[in-house]
Amino acid sequence: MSAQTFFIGFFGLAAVWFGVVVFRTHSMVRSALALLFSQTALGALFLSMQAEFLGVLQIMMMATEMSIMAIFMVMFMMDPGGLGEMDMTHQKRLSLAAGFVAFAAAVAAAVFVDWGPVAGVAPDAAQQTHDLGIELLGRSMLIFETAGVTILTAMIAATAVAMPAVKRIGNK
Amino acid sequence: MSTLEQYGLLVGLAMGTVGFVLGLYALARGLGKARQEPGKDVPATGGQMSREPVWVRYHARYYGYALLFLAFDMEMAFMYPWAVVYKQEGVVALLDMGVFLAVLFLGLLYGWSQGALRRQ
Amino acid sequence: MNVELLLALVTGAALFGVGIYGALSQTNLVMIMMGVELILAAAMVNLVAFWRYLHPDAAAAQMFVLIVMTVMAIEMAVGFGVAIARFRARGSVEMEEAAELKG
Amino acid sequence: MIAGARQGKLSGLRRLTALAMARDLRAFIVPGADIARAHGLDIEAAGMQVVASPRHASVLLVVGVIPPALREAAAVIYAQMMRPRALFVLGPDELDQLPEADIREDLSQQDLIRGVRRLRSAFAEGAFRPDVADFDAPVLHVRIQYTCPMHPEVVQDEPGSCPKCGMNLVAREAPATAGHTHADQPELIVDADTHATPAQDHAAQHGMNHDAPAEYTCPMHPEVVQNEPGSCPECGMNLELRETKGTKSHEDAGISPDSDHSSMDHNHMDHGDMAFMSMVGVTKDLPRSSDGLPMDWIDVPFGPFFPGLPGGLLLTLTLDGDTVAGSSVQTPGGNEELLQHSALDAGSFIERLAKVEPLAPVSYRLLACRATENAAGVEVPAATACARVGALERERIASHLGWLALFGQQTGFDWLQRCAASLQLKVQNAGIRQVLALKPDIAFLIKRLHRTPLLKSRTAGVGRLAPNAALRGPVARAAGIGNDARSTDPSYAALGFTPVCREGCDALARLQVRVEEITHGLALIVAAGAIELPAPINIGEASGAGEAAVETPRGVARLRLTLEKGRVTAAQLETPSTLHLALIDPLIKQLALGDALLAIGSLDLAPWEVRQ
Amino acid sequence: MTTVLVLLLLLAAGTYLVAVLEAWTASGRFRLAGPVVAGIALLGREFIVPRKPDRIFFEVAPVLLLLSALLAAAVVPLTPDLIITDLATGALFINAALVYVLVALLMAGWGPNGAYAMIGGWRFLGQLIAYAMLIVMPITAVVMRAESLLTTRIVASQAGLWNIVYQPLGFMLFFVAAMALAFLPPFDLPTAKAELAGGVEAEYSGVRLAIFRLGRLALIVTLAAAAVVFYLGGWQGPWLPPWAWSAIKILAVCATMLLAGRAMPRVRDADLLHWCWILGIPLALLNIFLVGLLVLVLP
Repeated sequence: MSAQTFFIGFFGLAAVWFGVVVFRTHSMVRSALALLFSQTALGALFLSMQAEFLGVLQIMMMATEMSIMAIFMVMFMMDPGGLGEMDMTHQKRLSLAAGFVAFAAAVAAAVFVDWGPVAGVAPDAAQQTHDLGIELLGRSMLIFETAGVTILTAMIAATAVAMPAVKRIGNK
Repeated sequence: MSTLEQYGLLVGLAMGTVGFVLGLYALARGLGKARQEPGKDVPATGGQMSREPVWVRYHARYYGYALLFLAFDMEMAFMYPWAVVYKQEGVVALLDMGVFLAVLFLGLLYGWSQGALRRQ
Repeated sequence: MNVELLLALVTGAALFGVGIYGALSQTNLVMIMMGVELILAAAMVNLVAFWRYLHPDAAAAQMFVLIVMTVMAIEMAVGFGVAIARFRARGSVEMEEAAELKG
Repeated sequence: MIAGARQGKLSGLRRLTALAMARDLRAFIVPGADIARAHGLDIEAAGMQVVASPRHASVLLVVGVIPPALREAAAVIYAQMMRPRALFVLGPDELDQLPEADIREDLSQQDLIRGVRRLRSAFAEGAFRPDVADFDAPVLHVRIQYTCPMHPEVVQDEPGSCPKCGMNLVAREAPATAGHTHADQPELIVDADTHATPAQDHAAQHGMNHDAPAEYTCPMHPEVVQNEPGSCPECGMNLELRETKGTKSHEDAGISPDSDHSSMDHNHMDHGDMAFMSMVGVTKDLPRSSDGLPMDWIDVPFGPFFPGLPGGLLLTLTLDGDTVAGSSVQTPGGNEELLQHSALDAGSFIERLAKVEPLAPVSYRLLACRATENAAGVEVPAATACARVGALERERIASHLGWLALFGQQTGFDWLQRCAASLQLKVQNAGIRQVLALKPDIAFLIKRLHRTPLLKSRTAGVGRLAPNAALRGPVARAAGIGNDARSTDPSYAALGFTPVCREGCDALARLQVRVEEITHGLALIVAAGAIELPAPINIGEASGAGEAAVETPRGVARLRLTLEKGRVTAAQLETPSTLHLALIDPLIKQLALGDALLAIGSLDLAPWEVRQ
Repeated sequence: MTTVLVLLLLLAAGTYLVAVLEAWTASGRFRLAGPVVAGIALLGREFIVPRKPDRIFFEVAPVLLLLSALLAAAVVPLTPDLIITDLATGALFINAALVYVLVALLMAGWGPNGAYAMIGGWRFLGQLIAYAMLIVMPITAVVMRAESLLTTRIVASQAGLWNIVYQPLGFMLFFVAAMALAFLPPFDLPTAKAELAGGVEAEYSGVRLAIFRLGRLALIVTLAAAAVVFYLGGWQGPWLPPWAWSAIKILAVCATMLLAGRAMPRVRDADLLHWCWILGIPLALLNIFLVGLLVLVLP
């Protein structure tokens, strides 16, 4: 077993384990940070697969986003410290079954589909970033600009929904 | 050094740091155990024994910024690869990113106009 | 069959399963979003694995990962926006209670 | 040897750490750095570093007399310090809850330095020792109760599950003795209502009836509440039914003024029959923040020994996030008993009153002197009166510099803190020559203060107080009220005194007034030409009633007393801080934590002079 | 391997000097032995966990703080060869590692179950929302000029003209953001002494506090080193050997960072957020635009 295989397995396992912790812990902050570390482990997994730019980006972006998730968890969850150990799930059995079926189906697909020949080497890390840049400004330019518009829509939607009516500003 | 070796080095550095810290803890622990005394482990709050629950729903007043930040932050993902090839692509890149950022900036302006960019 | 590709895909599958479980079993909007995040993360793992082991020269695959990441961020922004609005209006982000109150 | 040593034999590495600890002394000052400075102590010059948290301290430095109300708090601080810890007491020792002091010295800089030297050798030799006893005090003990996080009315002594919702009960600590709960102590202000929120103003405009059992509200505009169904006047949506429980509706500012408003206690709800934990139920009756979100509030103590506030101020803030939603203030009760001794002769009465307030001893000494002189009908020679003005102004300069140091500490403005503190120590006991020699330094401080970036934006608008009759001293003058006992004082009139006035009403204006008064004080000292501590004049066996007012650095203090045959039989003292204490709650409501502390600091409170 | 050890030793030395500097700016006394004495003293003191804590958070936070500072330092070159690992995404990796400072502080804030610490932790999250954009956007502008994320290339790209001259606006934004990241005064909101009695640090004691402070100091050195690499031409300079230039510049930046905050009052968290978003982000975008024009116009 090569070191690369080991690290892919290790970080994959870490990501899944943290993912499970998200729904197992009672403390909301722990839950959010478990998701954070799950994503960080995924970033490390990307690095193990030599997707350097994506890996580092994942490690960076998800840390901020999930930390912000933590503050929203603390704002809106009933018992953020998890001291009451209350159960906040429903239809547990159904969900477990659904999760398991999804997992099994995906694994089956992974195992039984013929993925064809596997490429041996990945491009150099600096080359990847460069290629991605060229892709961004070339073929995928429209996708990229669409993403911009989508982000704009999200920003507008989020503020429009979340903020109290504007006219209050004058009163403050 | 191959990229994988580089990552290995970083992992090694991390483990070394953790080892260093654990060693220091062990050393400090070797000097004696902390004595359990009444009141010692209560969080220090200016001389009053504070027995109130602290882990409650916390009101972060900056959530307006946080919402915008979540979306606006994504622009970084596109900007780094863009910056790397900027010189090579020239004016096209400038215009391209200019449009993208202008679109995002509109979102910021909208947020500002709706009062998201202030302490709630 | 490449072991590393398989490992990555199984990781993706497991995250997908956990995400489905979370999204279905949680009663709370914010927790449901965490499940969705995990599902999206699973998609990213698969994408990266396909890029690395099937099409390492296709930068479009990496681009796709960026888009999924963007979707995650957007989902969070809008989700939390809705959560704030719900909480302001009803004092709760529990999904079941939202249903109860509708009646 | 120190009582708070760590257990173990002093050998090898332990000896090394003990030596390091002896060189690296970190002190937590009780009651506070302001008191230490007022006593002329320079802790850092003596070789100790001042820390903000008892966790980081190795020395508990007790300065001066600690009133009984604060001794428990001192014990708590001591208990929360990490071993090895030493107790270093300066001055008379009446610390019933604390162990025997490891080092005791008198209250002076030389004694402090000597004490530090002794402390160092005590640490080097006794930081570890084989036999160590636990520190214990009644205040530290707690009783464990179990309560449901969602139903605070469920309290029992055994763990178990909540009979209402089935959740596991959570251990909660309650005081073991009933002696010192919140509610048993006299409180000046207890207030946690939300009348400032826009939601409530809105509701009031709509003229709704709070006693209605059912309310209809708009899902998008929670401020729209009415008794009958209909559509929202703001967006036209259909209103939805919302259950309320009579007067417990949150719009009604109806949190009864009980002091025990812990976050969880807000929700007195009756959803016991619900199998599902209802978050709606939990948050329904919570007071809303200004942005309409029903959040949990916590009570956080900020005192009596908090680094950013005057020492001895027992402040508890109710925090909504990091915003202040309410507050409660208590004081150590001052050195009340000093006034209550019957029939003191005038000389000892004056000495006593001079000790009432460690932060302004000269003013109170002068006040007592004048009151006795008035009662006895004695005239003071003009030269003495003039020299007394010198002393009073010197104290004012020192006190304002001390306030600047506290202000610097509060705002994290390190240079100001350091500079003002050292100037205060120099001015405090200086003779007229030395004061005049310090003039350029003070002028430089003020000049630099005017040029400091961010200072204006940090203080402007913070702690705005409408001009009202309760304001005294610099706080009043910063609100445009020329309320100054010096204006009517003939000895001041001779020196050409005019009060400083500003219109800002906020922390910035208070800062400016104090800075200006420092300059004015220097000019007055120059005009007075002498500094002389007020000394009691022999009044013989005189009888009568007298009254005097002195403009202390914090405002007018008044003293009425009755003399019978040269003895003071009755005395009544009115102090500025007593009035200012009641201003705190409205002043800081809805301010961010940092601003709230700054606003409290800008009042320049002296908890010691407060009478209840 | 030797490079790694040499760099770690240099980092330790830098951290030590910064500790001396910090004590000097804080107390006005220059004591070369001060940090060692303080460190050993902390080692000999008790360290406890507060009651009902989130134990994992409480234990992990100081280590994570130190770790993120060290990992960020791993991609910062002192000379062309003196670098632990010259990662192809170096400029991005620094950001990625430093984000975990926030995670560490959140953990330190939530972990001890104390009010001051918790408020401090959440305050720092607000601070991140303010400074995060101002640290990544100026770096993007630097990358635009260097055409690479490699830190060594970034230094090489400044051979003719340092970035501090080329994009002064970016340097100013980065410098302010770096100070906010290292929660140095006037941005010391999470540890404010007089507002939160130490904030996130308040419940740490003994050796844990020592690790926490060590991590904080290493963070300052790392940020100064990053500022040197991005804006001050790294190891470049006449007469002296490259490592000497790096060392001098890093210490100078550290000293500036430590001194700058002593002369002004602490910034309000609301103001910081407001200024960063209303003023800082438009300026950062302007900086990117200006650099974009310069890159196209200049050869």
